[in-house]
Amino acid sequence: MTVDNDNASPLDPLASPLARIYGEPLVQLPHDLYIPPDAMAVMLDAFEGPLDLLLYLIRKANVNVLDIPMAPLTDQYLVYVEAMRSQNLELAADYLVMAAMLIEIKSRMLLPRPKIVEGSEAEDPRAELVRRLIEYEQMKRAALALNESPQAERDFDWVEVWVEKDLLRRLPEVNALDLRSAWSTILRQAKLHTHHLVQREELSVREHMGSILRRLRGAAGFVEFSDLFDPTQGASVLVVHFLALLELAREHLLEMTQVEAFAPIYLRLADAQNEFRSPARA
Amino acid sequence: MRRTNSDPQPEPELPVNRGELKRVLEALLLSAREPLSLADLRKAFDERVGTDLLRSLLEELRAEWSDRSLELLQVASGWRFRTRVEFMPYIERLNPEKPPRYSRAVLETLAIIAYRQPVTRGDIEDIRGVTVATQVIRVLEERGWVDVVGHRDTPGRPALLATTRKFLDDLGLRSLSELPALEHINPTLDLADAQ
Amino acid sequence: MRRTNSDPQPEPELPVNRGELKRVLEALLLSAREPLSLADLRKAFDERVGTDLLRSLLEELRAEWSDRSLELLQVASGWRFRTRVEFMPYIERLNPEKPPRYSRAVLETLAIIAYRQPVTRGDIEDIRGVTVATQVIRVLEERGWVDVVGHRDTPGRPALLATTRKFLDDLGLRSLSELPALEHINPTLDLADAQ
Repeated sequence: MTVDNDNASPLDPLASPLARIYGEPLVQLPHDLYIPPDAMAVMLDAFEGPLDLLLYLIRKANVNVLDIPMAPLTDQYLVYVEAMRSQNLELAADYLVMAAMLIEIKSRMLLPRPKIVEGSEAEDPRAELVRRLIEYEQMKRAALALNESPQAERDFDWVEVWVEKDLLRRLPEVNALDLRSAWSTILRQAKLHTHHLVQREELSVREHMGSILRRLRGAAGFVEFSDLFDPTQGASVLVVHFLALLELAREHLLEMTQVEAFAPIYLRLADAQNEFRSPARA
Repeated sequence: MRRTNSDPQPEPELPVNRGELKRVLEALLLSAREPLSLADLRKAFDERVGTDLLRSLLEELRAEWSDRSLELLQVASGWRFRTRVEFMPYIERLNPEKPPRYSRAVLETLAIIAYRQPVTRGDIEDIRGVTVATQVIRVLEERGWVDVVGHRDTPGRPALLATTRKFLDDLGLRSLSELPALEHINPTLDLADAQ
Repeated sequence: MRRTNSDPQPEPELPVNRGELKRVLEALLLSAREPLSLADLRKAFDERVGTDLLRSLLEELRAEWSDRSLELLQVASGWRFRTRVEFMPYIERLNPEKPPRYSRAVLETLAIIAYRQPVTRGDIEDIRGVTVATQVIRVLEERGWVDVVGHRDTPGRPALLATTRKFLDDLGLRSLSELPALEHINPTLDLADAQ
């Protein structure tokens, strides 16, 4: 059984010659029965199957598809099929099935019609063939129309302009819980014990430690103790702030000086001498 | 308005006037890999632009491009820019790859699937009167134009084929109802007419 | 003219004026997936347009697009359109990508600085038990989340690191006390233990 030939020539919407032989359009089949082997091969390719061949024959004879003269059509069809066979071309079984169908219809046409049942017509033996021919013709034309519609890639390109994602630098997102879980990982890894851990309150202290260091650094010299406190923030904040100062002192991060008892206390960064020019030299 | 890298999820200001909104729409549509639906576009504007406004802006944008190198097209899955047909010969010279051109077998099979869907391979063979090669259907499946949408409940449970959204998109259609109308077949198929 | 016989497209007329030529150039550049060199563009015009003319048309086209949604860029391998950066946030909303993640080293370092500040790099190394790459701290400094608040008065005078206000802002915290409490609570503040 042969199958559709995917390499067959595309539909030509302007003219549909039966075939092209050496570039020349073949619009009519030769009338004598001799068909050159090359031509027959091309012809077989040109038809999409028995229905296509039949449609061609019917058109050529310019007959009404609803009143097909079965005898001449069948004869002509068989001539072509025989010609294809004689050229040793691999003939699709579909062509032979159609031949059998045509012969059957032709013979039924010769038989007397059965008695007409009241109110209805006896079915024409050609009805099924006609239905198929019309449906195939319709789809064949639809294929032509589809092929004429503009198609992506063939008749137009979609537009997809370059978007440089790197222009928009994406930064990792971190949330507070990520930090806690990172901390837990550190603990597991280091097998640290519970007394290494920090409680919520300490964070306030540590935050104040940072802010005091920033403040002192910004001042680039001594700051008076009382200036570091903002009484409007309330007692608990003041206490935390004080704890932060003590902690900084304990860690030797700041230097406290008091000339005498009850004199003002001054603070500066422990590394201020190295870090900053002294005010005197400024 | 170069963005800095310090802000991971910037909240863009919503454009304030139609002109600016259209520029954003244009940027979105020109750089999209797929047609964009109204829902997609609303998402791009953080749901802060209504469908009616979008539709009227799209129509204005289409009109603005009507005499330019691209056309804004509404297809089955949304809106997309495409090059005008008359520029294809220039574009083709740059592409060594030939665009797909289909054989009659492929086109007739496609037409039957498009107009008679869902159909089995057997249905297609009945209409065409020939065996349909596996390759023919594969060509259409690989193009993404046809896929299996189910199985008919008959012996062998044959696959039911239908056309895809991409088929409509690639043919510039919004729905199957926009397919070329089927021709009425004149019973007298005279030769002059047919050729 | 080097067109092959099999080419089904008709020979396009060469556009006659600059305006038409620019529309063709625009169509070519908008539909190309890669930058197009002057040689590519000449090929698209079947070598019938000179390089100088192309160059001046491209400059005109660039100027025409200067206040629109795309920009025409000349890159190493040729010319291409690119979506302007200010439209990227809208495009991002259509295809949200998963944000990148910081490495474990960065996250752990940040956690140590956040919970134990102020700390030196040596403190961080002691707690993590591994060397801390300069790059890790630089990432956090560049993000503006960590800075040096002083130096410890020990040999080498190591920098003391602490988190910044921007860190709190970016994490949506009002103060460090809003960081999640650690599971185990120790009432005494004993930094020495941790080191």
